[in-house]
Amino acid sequence: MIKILFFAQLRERLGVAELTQDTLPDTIGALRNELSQQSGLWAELLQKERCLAALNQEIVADNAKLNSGDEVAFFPPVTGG
Amino acid sequence: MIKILFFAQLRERLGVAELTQDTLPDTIGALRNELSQQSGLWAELLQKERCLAALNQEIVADNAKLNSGDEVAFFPPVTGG
Amino acid sequence: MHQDGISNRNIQVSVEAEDFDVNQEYHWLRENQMRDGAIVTFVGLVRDMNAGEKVQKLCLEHYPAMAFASLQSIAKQATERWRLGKIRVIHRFGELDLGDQIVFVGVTSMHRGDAFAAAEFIMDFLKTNAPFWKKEQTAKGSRWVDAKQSDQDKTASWQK
Amino acid sequence: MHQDGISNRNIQVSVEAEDFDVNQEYHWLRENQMRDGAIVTFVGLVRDMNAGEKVQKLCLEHYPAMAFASLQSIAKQATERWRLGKIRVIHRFGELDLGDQIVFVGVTSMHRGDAFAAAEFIMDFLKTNAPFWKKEQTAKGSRWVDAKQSDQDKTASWQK
Repeated sequence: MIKILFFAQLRERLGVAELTQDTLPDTIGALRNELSQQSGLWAELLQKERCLAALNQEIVADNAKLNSGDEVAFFPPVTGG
Repeated sequence: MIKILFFAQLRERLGVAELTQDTLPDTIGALRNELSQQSGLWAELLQKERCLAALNQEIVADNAKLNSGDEVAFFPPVTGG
Repeated sequence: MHQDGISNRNIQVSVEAEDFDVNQEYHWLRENQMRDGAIVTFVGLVRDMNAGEKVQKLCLEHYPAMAFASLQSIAKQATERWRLGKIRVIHRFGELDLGDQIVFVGVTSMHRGDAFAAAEFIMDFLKTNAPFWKKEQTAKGSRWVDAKQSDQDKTASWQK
Repeated sequence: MHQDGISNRNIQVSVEAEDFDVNQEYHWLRENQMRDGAIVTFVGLVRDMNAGEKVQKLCLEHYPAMAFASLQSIAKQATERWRLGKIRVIHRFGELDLGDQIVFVGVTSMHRGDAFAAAEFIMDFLKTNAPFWKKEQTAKGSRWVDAKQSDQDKTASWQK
């Protein structure tokens, strides 16, 4: 099982802040592809160019491996400070 | 007439903080040479390499021209901040 | 790269809704240390204009579990590059008004160059790596702030 | 080079024996302006060690007529290089104890990079151009502090 979080524009436009899923894709990239198949909107918002991914609270590249119990987050480029 | 000020090590080792003189050398460099003739100590302390000169409160090079009424200051490299 | 023996007690990070008091933070940076002659602080405030629009309010969303860890990690990276004494990082979240304080970074060092570099490094990495997102309220409604390429470039320039 | 319309009211320079209050200076930098989102401050303190000797006290001599003009001129040069809002520079003179505040530089700007650069520029030029001289008291007696080549190099690096 993995937990998936969404923030900012992603959270608002997808209408979901958090979801859990039982299937376990190999990598962040595989998870991104899987989620993108839900609709054109998901595909658009999860594009690698405009959507960062964090694995267990650390920004990672798409080849990062997933394990059961992981917390994944998708979000747009950050704008704090 | 010009006013000449000395600061920090120069003031302490020369034993003089301020003097006025009526003769008017052409330039800061000429004044430096003139003063240096007073003694070996003056010559040592006024060496261009270790003694900055300010003319009317602005650091200048030795070719700066002197005029009557000017305030000249000689001091070691600054160490504030 | 400088490996410093800076203790965890000397790196303080906070992620909070409440406002902070610069005076109190400055006193913490100054107290109980006689070694560091240089203290650099940065404060970021809510500006009245952004991208040509008058801003009325700001809402800062964050990823709580990651925000603290991310700021802590950035501060630690700074201690690996420069010899620092104390580091203080505060980032607020939630609703903010015009002129409100958003972020504080304070760094002490024996050398002013190190203190300046470390404070700017922390801000630059915070801007591109810490999970905070600004939503501005303007007369035309609210909008998410766009990330700036110039911020990406600044972070990249430290990696040269 | 940026030619800025910064008014004289927004450049405040002081040369004084009295201690300063960082909180008060920070509030002046922050008040009556909504444009500048970045405030960088630097404070220099009397350190306990210098050139391998334990320092007990410091005496700062200065050239009164020139010190103020010199700091004012350095601040003005900063406004010609970066777009700044407010600048505050304070330099103390006279007898100082261990840990005492010596110098304050505060700068506001719309952009953090400009605020950091301007504050560091002002400190670097102050270090090599403002007429102040430190005399340290140590267990072995008192001695004038030597100027550092690294400070000369820093100032020179801005002129590239």
